[in-house]
Amino acid sequence: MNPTGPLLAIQDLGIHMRTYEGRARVLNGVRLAIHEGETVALVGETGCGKSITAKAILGLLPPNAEIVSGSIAFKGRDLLRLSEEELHGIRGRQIAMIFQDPSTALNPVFTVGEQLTDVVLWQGARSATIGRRVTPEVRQRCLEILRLVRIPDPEGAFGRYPVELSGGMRQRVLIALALVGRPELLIADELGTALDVSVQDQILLELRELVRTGGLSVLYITHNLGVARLVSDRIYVMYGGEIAEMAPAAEIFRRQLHPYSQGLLAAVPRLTGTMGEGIEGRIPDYVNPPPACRFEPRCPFRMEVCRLQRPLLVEAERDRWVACHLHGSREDSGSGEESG
Amino acid sequence: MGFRTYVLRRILHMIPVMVGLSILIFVISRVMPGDPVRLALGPEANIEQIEQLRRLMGLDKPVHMQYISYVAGVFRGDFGYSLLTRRAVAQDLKDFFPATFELTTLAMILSILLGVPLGVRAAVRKDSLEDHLNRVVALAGVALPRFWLAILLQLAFAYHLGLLPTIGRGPAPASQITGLYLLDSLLTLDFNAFIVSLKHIAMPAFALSVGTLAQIMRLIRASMIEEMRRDHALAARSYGLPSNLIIYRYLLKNAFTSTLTIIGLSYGFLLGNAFLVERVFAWPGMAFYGVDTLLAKDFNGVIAVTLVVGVAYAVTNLLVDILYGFIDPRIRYGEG
Amino acid sequence: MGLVEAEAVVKHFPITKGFLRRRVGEVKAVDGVNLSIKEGATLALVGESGSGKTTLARVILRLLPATSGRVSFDGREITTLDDGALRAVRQKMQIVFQNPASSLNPRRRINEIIEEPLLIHRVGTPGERRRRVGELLERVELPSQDFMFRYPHSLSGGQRQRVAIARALALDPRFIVLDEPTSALDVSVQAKIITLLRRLQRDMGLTYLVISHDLSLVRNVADVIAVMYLGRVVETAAVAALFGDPKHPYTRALLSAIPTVSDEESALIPEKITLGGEIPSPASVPSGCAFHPRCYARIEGCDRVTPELVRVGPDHHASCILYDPAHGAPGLHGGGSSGMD
Amino acid sequence: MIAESHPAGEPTVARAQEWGKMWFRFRQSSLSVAGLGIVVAIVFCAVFAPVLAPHPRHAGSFVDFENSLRPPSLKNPLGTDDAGRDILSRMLFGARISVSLSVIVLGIAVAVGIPLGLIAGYWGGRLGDAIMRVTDVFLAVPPIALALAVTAALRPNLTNAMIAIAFAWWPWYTRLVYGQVLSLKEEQFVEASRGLGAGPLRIAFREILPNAWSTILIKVTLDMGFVILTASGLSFLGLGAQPPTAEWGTMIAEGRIYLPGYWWAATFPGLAIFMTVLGFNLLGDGLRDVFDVHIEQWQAGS
Amino acid sequence: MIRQRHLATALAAIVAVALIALPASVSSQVREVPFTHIEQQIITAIDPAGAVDESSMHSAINLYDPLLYPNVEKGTMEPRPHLAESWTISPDGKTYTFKIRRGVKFHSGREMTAEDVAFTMDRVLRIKRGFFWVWAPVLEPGSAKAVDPYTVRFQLKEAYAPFLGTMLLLFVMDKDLIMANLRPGPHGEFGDYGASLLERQDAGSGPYRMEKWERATEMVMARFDAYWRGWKPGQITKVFYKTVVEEATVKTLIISGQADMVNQWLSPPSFLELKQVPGIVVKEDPSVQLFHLLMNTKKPPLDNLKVRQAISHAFNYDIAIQQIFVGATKAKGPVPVKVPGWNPSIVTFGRNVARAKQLLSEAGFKPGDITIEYLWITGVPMERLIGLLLKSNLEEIGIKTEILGEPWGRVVERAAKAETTPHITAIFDTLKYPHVDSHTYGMYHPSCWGTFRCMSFYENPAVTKVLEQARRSVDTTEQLKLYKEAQALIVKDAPSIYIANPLHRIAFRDYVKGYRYVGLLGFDTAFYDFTVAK
Repeated sequence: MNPTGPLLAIQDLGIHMRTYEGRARVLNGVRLAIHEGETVALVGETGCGKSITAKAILGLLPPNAEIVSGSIAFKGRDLLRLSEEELHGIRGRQIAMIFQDPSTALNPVFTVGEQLTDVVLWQGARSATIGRRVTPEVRQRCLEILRLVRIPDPEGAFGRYPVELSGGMRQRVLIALALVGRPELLIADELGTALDVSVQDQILLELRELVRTGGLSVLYITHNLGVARLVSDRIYVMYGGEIAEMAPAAEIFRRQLHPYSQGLLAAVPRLTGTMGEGIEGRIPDYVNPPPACRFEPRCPFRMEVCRLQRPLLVEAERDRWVACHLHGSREDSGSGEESG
Repeated sequence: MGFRTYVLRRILHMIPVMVGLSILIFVISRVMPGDPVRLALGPEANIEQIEQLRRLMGLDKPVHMQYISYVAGVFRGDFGYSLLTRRAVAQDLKDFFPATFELTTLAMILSILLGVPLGVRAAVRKDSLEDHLNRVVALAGVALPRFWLAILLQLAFAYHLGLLPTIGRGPAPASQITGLYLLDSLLTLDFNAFIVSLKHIAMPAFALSVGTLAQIMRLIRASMIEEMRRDHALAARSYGLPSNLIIYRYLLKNAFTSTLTIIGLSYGFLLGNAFLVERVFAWPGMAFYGVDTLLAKDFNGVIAVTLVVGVAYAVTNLLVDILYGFIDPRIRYGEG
Repeated sequence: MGLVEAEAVVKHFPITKGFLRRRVGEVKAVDGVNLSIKEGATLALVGESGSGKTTLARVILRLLPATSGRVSFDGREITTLDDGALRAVRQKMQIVFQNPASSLNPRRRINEIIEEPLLIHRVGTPGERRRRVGELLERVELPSQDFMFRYPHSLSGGQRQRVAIARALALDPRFIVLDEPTSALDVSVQAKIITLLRRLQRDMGLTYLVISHDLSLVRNVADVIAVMYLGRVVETAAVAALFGDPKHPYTRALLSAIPTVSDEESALIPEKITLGGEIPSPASVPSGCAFHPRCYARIEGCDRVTPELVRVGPDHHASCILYDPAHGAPGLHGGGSSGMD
Repeated sequence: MIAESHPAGEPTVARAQEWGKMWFRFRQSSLSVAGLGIVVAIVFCAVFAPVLAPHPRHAGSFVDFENSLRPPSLKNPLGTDDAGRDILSRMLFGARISVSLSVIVLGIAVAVGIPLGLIAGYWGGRLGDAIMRVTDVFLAVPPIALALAVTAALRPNLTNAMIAIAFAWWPWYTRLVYGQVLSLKEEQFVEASRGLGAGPLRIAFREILPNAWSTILIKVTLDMGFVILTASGLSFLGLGAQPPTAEWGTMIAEGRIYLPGYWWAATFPGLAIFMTVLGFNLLGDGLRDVFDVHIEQWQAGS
Repeated sequence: MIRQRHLATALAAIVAVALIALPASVSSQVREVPFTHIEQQIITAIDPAGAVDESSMHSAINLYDPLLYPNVEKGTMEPRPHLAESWTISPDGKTYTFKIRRGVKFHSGREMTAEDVAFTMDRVLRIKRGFFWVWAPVLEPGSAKAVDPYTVRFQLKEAYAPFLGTMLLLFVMDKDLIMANLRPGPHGEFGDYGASLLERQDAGSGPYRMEKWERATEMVMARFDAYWRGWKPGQITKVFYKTVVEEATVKTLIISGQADMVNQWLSPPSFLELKQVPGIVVKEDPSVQLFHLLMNTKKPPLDNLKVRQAISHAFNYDIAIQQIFVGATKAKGPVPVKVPGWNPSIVTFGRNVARAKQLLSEAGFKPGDITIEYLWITGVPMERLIGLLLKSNLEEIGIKTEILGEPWGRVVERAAKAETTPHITAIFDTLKYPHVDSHTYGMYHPSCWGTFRCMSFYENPAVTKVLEQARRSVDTTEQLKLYKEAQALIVKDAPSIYIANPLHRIAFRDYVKGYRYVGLLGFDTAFYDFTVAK
């Protein structure tokens, strides 16, 4: 559908981590695409590997992580093959990330202004000099971004330390920091979930507005299905380090193909007064994962084949991809890339 | 709680501690089995003389009365009379304190200047050979008996290499302003004197600093590693900031801040080790004087040295806390 | 008369200033709250951070002393009980904390943790206690032999929370405070825990006080809901009434911000109201109606008059100037309350 | 019967697993293992000194001035001291003294410091304030300075040196435990226990203290070395163990006058102290890695 | 005529002096001769009436002049003229009259007179410190009188055998300087008697002036240009007298050339080490020191003569003198062998373990019954080694020994009473004044109880009587006979274990010339005597 191909395409990403218990197979053949101007949500529960995926995109994996397979193509370039220096040029200026917890992702001992200024001055530079030369233009640019994220009294906020700001303001500063480099792709990790619901609501709305006007592409990472529904065009459901299902946002909430997605949605307490039973069991052990389908031990529809053969992500219906033996490929799988 | 109040409270908190310390050390000095008067008068003194001096020093009064008059004296800047040196203890302190102050301060500066970069490097190259080496060397610094190291240094640099003078502070600079030779010679632009003083202070300062240096290196390493794991470190990387900026400005300030109070505490170890190092290097400082007064059971000297050490330690920690508040807004804005 | 009654409960924390620790103000964490929980029912305290809901729960359990006001349990005032009498009452009032990772002592085994209340209150012989621990584990649907001797950190979040519940059940309580019991858990696990809690309530006739910020969850567990804002209850009603016809502007805004997962749900919430600003600090509560600086329906007088909780429907109370008879202008909200009177 | 009173032997299995995991974490650093090795070796030397020493009598009142200050040789691998005694033998016996000295000093410091810290931290109030004020006073001067003053007030010998060091050491434990209690007191499991009706004694000893043990243990391990260092400092000034006791600090003090010509007399005991302190420090660092769950712990997806 | 000739000679002399002095004074500025001496003990006081320890003596000897001086030129400690040019003694031995040298200048520039001598003696007697105890038995304030400006007379209460020798210790002070700088103090009209002044500067006429004194570490002395004995090239012009406690450091300093001379208190192995260093001279002389172990005769079981004898027999003297002291001679009684008046016919104890055991069982003790405390002075390693030897020797006869080291001050303190004095204390005793009296009366007459020299608390009325007679005796032969008799009696009672008269050793760089040892405390370190020939 898109002749130039997706902005970001993750193929068969596999990441292992060395832990005390042994080698944890954290990501197993993850496949994900984001097109220009599109907002995609990656939804999953604690420990499903969604944050690792985000960090892998920016090359910010912890030292005990090891990429064992796959590629992350950004505008055709495989980020995994880039040197640290080349990645350095991409971070912030082409792909930026908004961190999850506003109380820890800001450096507590520098003012908002200092942190913004440094990003304006040194983003992408190989090394910084000792002093900070804050020219009026730099300052102007900082204030402009603060205004963009709707911080009241940007001049005042400029000189404040994070500790002096409220949670919502801190979250806005984090957004500002991510937007300084005018990135094309924004990764938002659990945006707003650490905030009160009324503030979360404001932030999400504002970001949606920014994305729309700026033509940004966004990868939302969240465990909150409601939030995902609110912000995204397309949703990837992740389970146990694998993509379980992908569908347009509107559709997946009506009908889920993967048993995990079904269980997950059923478990969400509804305002209608209904609430499912939840899913039996616990997330898989990554060191010794189930041999084939990772959801198999918890799956109510498990079959013989589920223990023998790993289900691949196939397009079961139009624009709907699922990795489950219950759903066969719509036609010859692999003929078309998933698309939004 | 405002920052100023916090500082004020810290200062006032020192008062009961110092009173307690003076009582403690006063009691210890009074239960010492030696008779300082006898000692001061020399082996040939007779009973009559001893009694006379005892009365003169008020040692015939009950202990609490002695304490009260001592404290009253301290408020007048009078620390009593030293039986060892036979002059006012205040005068002794004036003579000996600058030497110790110069030595410990330089050792502290040395520890920080060397310990911080080493710690940062070790953290950045965690688990590399360099890191292991750094750690072993640092631990070695902690593990060396300080006086033993001092003697070994003398053997190496004075005896075998002949590079540095073995003992003492060297000649005093022509004009004494602060009593700190290094500072005085700099202030008067007397560079020859500066070099001479520097040569003299080099070994004792290094011997003294080794433990603290190692301590600081370990602390900085640990907290740098901790800081590197924090979200804001990852965030800074995600903005595409250069790594030298992240490490040396962003993380180091955090790491330094969180180790600052412990660095302040390690000043105490410096002061403690000065009691051994000054002796080996015949450094005419307070710790040297302290050991002598102690061995001579010279009450007034012992109490005064202990109090001065206590005050120096407390003031250092106070300054550190103020500095801490100054660089860490979380303290300044009263979270806690 | 409910099993648990709170009357005019106030909890202020002093703010001191200066070197002499002069008292210069108060954090009004809880500022005059009345609650009544019927036996066997579930009351949910809803509010955002800083609303005082957790403080209130602790005051009710007397984990914190009240500044003023009365709390009674089963008709007996507990605010003034001495330590000995309190111990007896404590057996019947329990709490399950938000984060099972920190509410279980990491250095104790599961069996020790569950046995602890029995030991404290010297219940039974060692053999009886051991049997009781096994029973409790079964009750919270944990395989007993396997789990008994493990440490909390080797358990999953859901399992830990089950242990915490088992501990709370050990002394056969009548009343349990559930402080955000599932907010640290994933939805699929949350559902299991909620199901368990409901079943326990049914089987054992328990009375719950649930503290939560998640309105969708509350909708599914509570009988009565009290919405708190800056230390005061601004609205209280039966679940259906509150969701069906929210009266207080704050309640409406909260409901409108709920992220929903289906169109049916979206249809149930009020039209989108986005509040400006954030909750002020409880140390500087705005004058008059504490909500007025953020209120979209603010009128003249909101900054002066502190509205009382008034009846706005059957078992439905709200504290807003709009419903205060002294200032009443019911016309404004006529549409919203139609069919409820 | 046994199986019933001790169901299924599960605790031992679980405990073994715990230990196994700790040992795994500990092993990650070769330096920690080296530290453990050194400490084990020193304890071994201390225990088996009479067997290991080539000349056990030399640790006692034996003298042989004819052979004084002989350089290292086959007969005396580390040379002899100024009274002709075998330095290796004396060092082996010295390990006994140093290790037991540290154990005793820290035993006193822990026994005094921990209860006081618990009381001050958990009960607080006027008593707690008073305890912490007194502790502050003790902490206001470096331990060695305080220990010096106390030793000077007593007869110089090993026992009194121990008393003096312990006198200066306990407040560090009070302060450590106090800080631990203050932070653990806010933990939910403590509140939970309070909610269950547990009394202060139970909370202090059953809930708080077990969680502070690891920190205390780390400090004790590190301090094992520092106490030896402090004691050697006192011996250096002639206020420590008396001859013919084969204490390392005293041996350095006795041998140091013969430097640099008869270097072995002071160097080997110095090395012994150095290795011991280094060993305990490495071990302490290793234990910190074991107990500090934050380090290196990876949680997927969080 | 005669006067004219005198005048001419004087003029010629002046011219000559001026001619020599002028270029000399110019060149003397060019040729500074600095000298660094290291001592392990601090100078406790530079007031000669303040302390009697060796370091303080060094300061006194170099800053002041005594009335008489040991005859170092002949290598004896016999008094010879110094400030006093000559003297006469009355036949009853009670009146001593000294003629004072003319033209001796104090550092203030004023000429010294007999007034100053009398003043100095009065001051010591009133302050009651320093060597006052030497004179206290026979003098009191006012006993010394200036007869005329150059004659001083001492009126003794009774004859006092060592008196002339004690004049070596009378360091004459500048009366005017002191009287002009009095501060309030305990001595009535004399206030503090100049004590505070003498903390800051000297009041002497000696070859050196004090330039700087940091008590714990260093004293700097500079040449006093107008010294009455004059100056020759090569003599030391500036002395850096440093205090360094650590023996290893002391060695380092001399080996590296940072020091020119180090003190006598290094251990024998250290001197052995220094001997092997090229450029360093270790000079060894038989000393007039006594090293002995004082047994407290008032403390059971040492109050039993047999026990003391047993211990004396048990000790292995050969090992002590050959291997610990290396090259010492065995002490024969309390008086060092070199001191005139030593009794050569004394029979001292030798090692005889069988006899020792027998004596012990005669005394009624079984092996294991007795535990004794041995006290040594920390910082004197040889005393520790002797302790170890004693312990191992006494073990053979079943006596247990506890070795305890304490600082010097504490030893002095414990010496005050017999109850606090340990069983055995190790003491190096140096002759205090050049007379046998110092090591007999000074150690075994009950009048000295309470001082470190008398930790035996020895009391034998017969001995006391002999000692008192000896002191009062005017006839020199009679005097010596009595002192020898006393020695024999004392040794029989075994109040000490007499171990060694050690060698006196001192190390200096080989360019230092003019060192000579005379035996009297401190007088070998008179820097005026040294020249440096580099």
